[in-house]
Amino acid sequence: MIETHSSSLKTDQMFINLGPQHPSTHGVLRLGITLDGEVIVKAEPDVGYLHRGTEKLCEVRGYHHCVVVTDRWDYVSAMTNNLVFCLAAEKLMGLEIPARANYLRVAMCELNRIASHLLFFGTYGIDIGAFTPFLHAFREREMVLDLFEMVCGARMTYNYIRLGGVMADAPPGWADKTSEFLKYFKTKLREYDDLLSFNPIFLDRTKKVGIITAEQALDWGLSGPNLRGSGVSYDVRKTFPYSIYDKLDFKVCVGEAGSCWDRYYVRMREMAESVKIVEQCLAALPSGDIMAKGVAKIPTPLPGEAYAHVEGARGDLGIYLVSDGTSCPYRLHVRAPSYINLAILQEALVGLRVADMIAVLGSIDIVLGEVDR
Amino acid sequence: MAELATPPPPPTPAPAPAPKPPANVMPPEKAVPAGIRKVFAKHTEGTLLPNRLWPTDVWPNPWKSASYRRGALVLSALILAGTGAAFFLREIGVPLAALRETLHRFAEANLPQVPSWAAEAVWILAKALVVLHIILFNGLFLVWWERKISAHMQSRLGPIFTGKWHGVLQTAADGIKLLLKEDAAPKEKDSWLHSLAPALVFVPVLICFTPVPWGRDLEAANLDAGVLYIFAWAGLSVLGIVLAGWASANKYSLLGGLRSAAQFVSYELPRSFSLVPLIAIAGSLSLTKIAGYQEGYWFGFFPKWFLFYPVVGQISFVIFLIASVAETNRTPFDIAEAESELVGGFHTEYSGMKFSIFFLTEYAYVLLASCLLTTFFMGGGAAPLPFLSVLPSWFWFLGKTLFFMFCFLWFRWTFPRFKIDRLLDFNWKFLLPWSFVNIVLALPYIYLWKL
Amino acid sequence: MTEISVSGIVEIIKKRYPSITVAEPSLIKGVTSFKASSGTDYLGVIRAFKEDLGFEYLDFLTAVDWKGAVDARGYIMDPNPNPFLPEGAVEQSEVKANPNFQYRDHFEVVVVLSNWKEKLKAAVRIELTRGNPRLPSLYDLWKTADWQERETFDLLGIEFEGHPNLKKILTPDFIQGHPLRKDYVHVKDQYD
Amino acid sequence: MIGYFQTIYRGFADTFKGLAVTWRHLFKPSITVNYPLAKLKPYERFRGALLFDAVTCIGCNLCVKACPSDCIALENQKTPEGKKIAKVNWYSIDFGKCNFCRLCEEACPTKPKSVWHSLDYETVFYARNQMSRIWQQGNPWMGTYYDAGEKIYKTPEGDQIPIEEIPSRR
Repeated sequence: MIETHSSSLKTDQMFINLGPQHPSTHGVLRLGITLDGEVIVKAEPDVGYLHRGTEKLCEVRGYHHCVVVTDRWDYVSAMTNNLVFCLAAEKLMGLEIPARANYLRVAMCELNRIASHLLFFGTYGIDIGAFTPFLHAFREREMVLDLFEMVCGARMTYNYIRLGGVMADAPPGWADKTSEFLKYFKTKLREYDDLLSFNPIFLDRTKKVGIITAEQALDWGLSGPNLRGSGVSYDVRKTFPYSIYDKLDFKVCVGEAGSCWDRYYVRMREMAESVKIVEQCLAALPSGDIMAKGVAKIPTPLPGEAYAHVEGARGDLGIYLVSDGTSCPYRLHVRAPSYINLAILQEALVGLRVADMIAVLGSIDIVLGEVDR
Repeated sequence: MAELATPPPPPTPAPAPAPKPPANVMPPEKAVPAGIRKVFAKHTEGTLLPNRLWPTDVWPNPWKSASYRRGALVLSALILAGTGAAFFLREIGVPLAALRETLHRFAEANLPQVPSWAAEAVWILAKALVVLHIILFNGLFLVWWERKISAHMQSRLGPIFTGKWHGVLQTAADGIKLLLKEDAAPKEKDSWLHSLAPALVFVPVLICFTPVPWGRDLEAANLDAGVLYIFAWAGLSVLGIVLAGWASANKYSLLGGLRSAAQFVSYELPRSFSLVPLIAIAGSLSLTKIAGYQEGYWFGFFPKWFLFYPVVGQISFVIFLIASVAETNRTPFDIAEAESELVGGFHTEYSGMKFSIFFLTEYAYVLLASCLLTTFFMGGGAAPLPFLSVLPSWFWFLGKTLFFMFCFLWFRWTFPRFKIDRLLDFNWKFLLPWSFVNIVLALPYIYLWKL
Repeated sequence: MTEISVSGIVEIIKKRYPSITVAEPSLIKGVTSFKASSGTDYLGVIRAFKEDLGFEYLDFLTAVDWKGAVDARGYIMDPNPNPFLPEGAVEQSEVKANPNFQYRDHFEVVVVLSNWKEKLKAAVRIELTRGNPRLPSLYDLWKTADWQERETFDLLGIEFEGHPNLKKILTPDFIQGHPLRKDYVHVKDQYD
Repeated sequence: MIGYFQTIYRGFADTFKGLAVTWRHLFKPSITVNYPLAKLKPYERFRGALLFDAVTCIGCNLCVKACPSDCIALENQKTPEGKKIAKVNWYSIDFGKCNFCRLCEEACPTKPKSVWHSLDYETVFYARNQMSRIWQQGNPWMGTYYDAGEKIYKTPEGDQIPIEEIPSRR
């Protein structure tokens, strides 16, 4: 905490807008920053620029149509949105998912987590000033998007995981193309560590900056890599396992000090864990059909409520689904991790310098589609 | 938006049903309306690539792809042609001196009414023009080279279309564009100072190039106080930067200007102190003497460059290199214009030709810093191995300068950016004390062992 | 702390707050839900969960409007319909209510807490009348409630007493009314 | 004291490791393709612009119900006395609202599908009302759009190369 020794010199505070259009706000977010000289005194994030009212939109759509809307929340890892909505709806309808569909779902979500963390790694490098990691990260991300295009035909809004299973089976060449990517990606992860993670200037910019203690993180309800960066080892895949995560073994990566670097490095190690998970999925991929029997064209579940949550790339993504027996969900609430993680900026930015603000905002890794829904 | 004229309901089906096209075949003609201006007239038929080449397919052995082999071939041809031309051109210094003699005799012989110093004035003017053109062409080449180097480091292609081969004319095209661009600047700017600032930044760099020894006796002027002269003039462009920041009446550029002034001044100190051991050992401030001092070889093959002096050479080389990168305002020290909240730094409000002058100055400083690095630490013009001195000295000077320019580009595309306070800490608490220690370490070289 | 299991929690809460009723067929599958009847009970139970029973993580806080089928006038009409459709053909599909589901003219605030050590989840629910839905804020228990309550206020219009700055967060300023209410009717603003 | 020199050494060592990474990539061939000259071919299941075949379509309205954003509209042909027959008079998709989710293709009962995703990722629209395309009997698979100015139906312009000619019709 840098105290500004306000001597007799009359200095008034300057209010600047880190406006909706800004290279490092990762989307339409306005930060109202009050500055006293170089030090931030008050930060007021203003969201809602991308609010499309998807929760009200889902109240007039059938369950199959809602899956298409879920792609538009966290558009960087859309597979996880599909998965969490389908888990909630299947819990409501009591559907049984065939084993092969489960393995395909987990493989897709982990590949999507790698693609999402690669985008974080690239844009965080640009926030701190290094341009090359961005292009290296996007070269690998293109390979993951190619894998998705092979399976479901889309590169961003997949609509692949459906109620009761998955849209289509993996084409024949897909499995070894994925293992080829995974083998190549392991060498690249070590290369990223050389290029950016342990670069002295990068360490100097992120090591002791934006410290968030464990109590602060719990108090603000952080989740995902932001929470694990502060030393709290909470991973939904381990604490409340869903789908087939209890059959897979992987490590939960935890940081120590809760600084920007710890949050960054937790995500880099998580990518290595995801590679291990996808390898296990490919090895144990059972044969069999990919869609549960008896999924109605227009499903009308019994009245009731269900809450399902998964470990998304940005944190603990949950769907609270209420059904009143009609063919459309009665109420759908999305527990958006980016929306909840973003609130801590009000406290985390106070006392920092202007240059650190960009580093802290980048390390929280928010996606505005999920913040505003 | 054009008022949407609601179309009439679609016509009822044509009475005679259209001939049934076979189910699976597209109708042959595909009406490609001429309305769309063909952007690339020659390349309408884009070739379809087989499904996506992944790095895992292309990189294991890149020699398979024809374009990679062609690129390597062209590159080696260029290098061989360069050395061949250098081999035949021999030392340019000698014929130039002869040319100067003939000029003098011609002036005395048949231009008696012209005063005696006129020939010398013409000769100096010619030298000045040559040095000016070296800087301008270097600007052209370096911008293109940086874009190609950064592209290939990031596994992409860089400019391809403008020039015949690999976008060679890209910088010329950018220059013409910047010439024709309108100079949009805020109304409240101090217009006179606003246009003076780019000149105040660019002119010192031109003047700094006089003592640079391009090869054996190829320097524009053999000044005895060359080093002092360069640092004196280089210090002036700080004025231009601060002036640019203040004159554009924009809060952010003022902040950017002051920040780069602080960085510029504070990195001037370690830059000059790291040269003190070299000057003491070489015994003179003139760049030609410093370069001359480093001719000759230890044990017959090891060049006597200042870089290879066991401890002192490496320390002062590293300090001088880091300080030069900071002087040129380039990553990892480019807090002046690239900091996210300073938007464009001191040249935010400049566009068109004024902006390109700032741009050119940055690349001129890169060239100046590389020339200084070659002269001080790599004995500009001295061949690395005895038998290699068959190639002329300006060729070696050019090669070493290109290597150092490559290092500047290399740093830019690898390192992230410093923060302003850490940047100044790094200078005052690390570089400067180490340059003092370096001077003390150099004492034995100066007095005891005359290497 | 005593070994906490689902039945363990129910006794402790029953003993301390008799007015709390446990919804027998737990409404949210796999999450035992406790129905509070008054604001103070609601705050007391959640504080008990946090301090005594080790539920130190607030998953989410939201509200449900149980009024009936959603009103079709709440949706914006399609600004540029398909020009080939005859006039007035595009009608917002009417959502019918489920006849044998007893809707009630109430809001219901749902708070889900989780205890990681025991891998337990608990939901606390409270019914609020439509007249003036007021509820004490959870801000001093968890700071994350700040934005979640602002969102619930913005979209459903539930007042949270003791909230530091309870104002709109997601919807633009010129939107009147609370969009997620079932009887929300969209007022034509300048952007339609 | 030793720690001080260790940090200096570590700093320089990591710097050189970073430089080595960029140096290695300098000599690797580039991955990108300069777009208008060489275009990437999408994979077989790619969901590009929608094509429609008026001949095989039986006008069953299944795709109209399956579309999440109601952007498909069609009108059945009628016999002279007004009874609907299993032929389509005109069929229109509003690409302004289509989100390429492939639900209509999955709902289509005909074999081979009469509405399907092509591999064309270069769909170009020059005005908002041109975004809805209409198919009538005898139109090409890409359909036509109604040009309000000249009051005629025109085939869509655009400098695309005919990817849609690679039939991905299943």
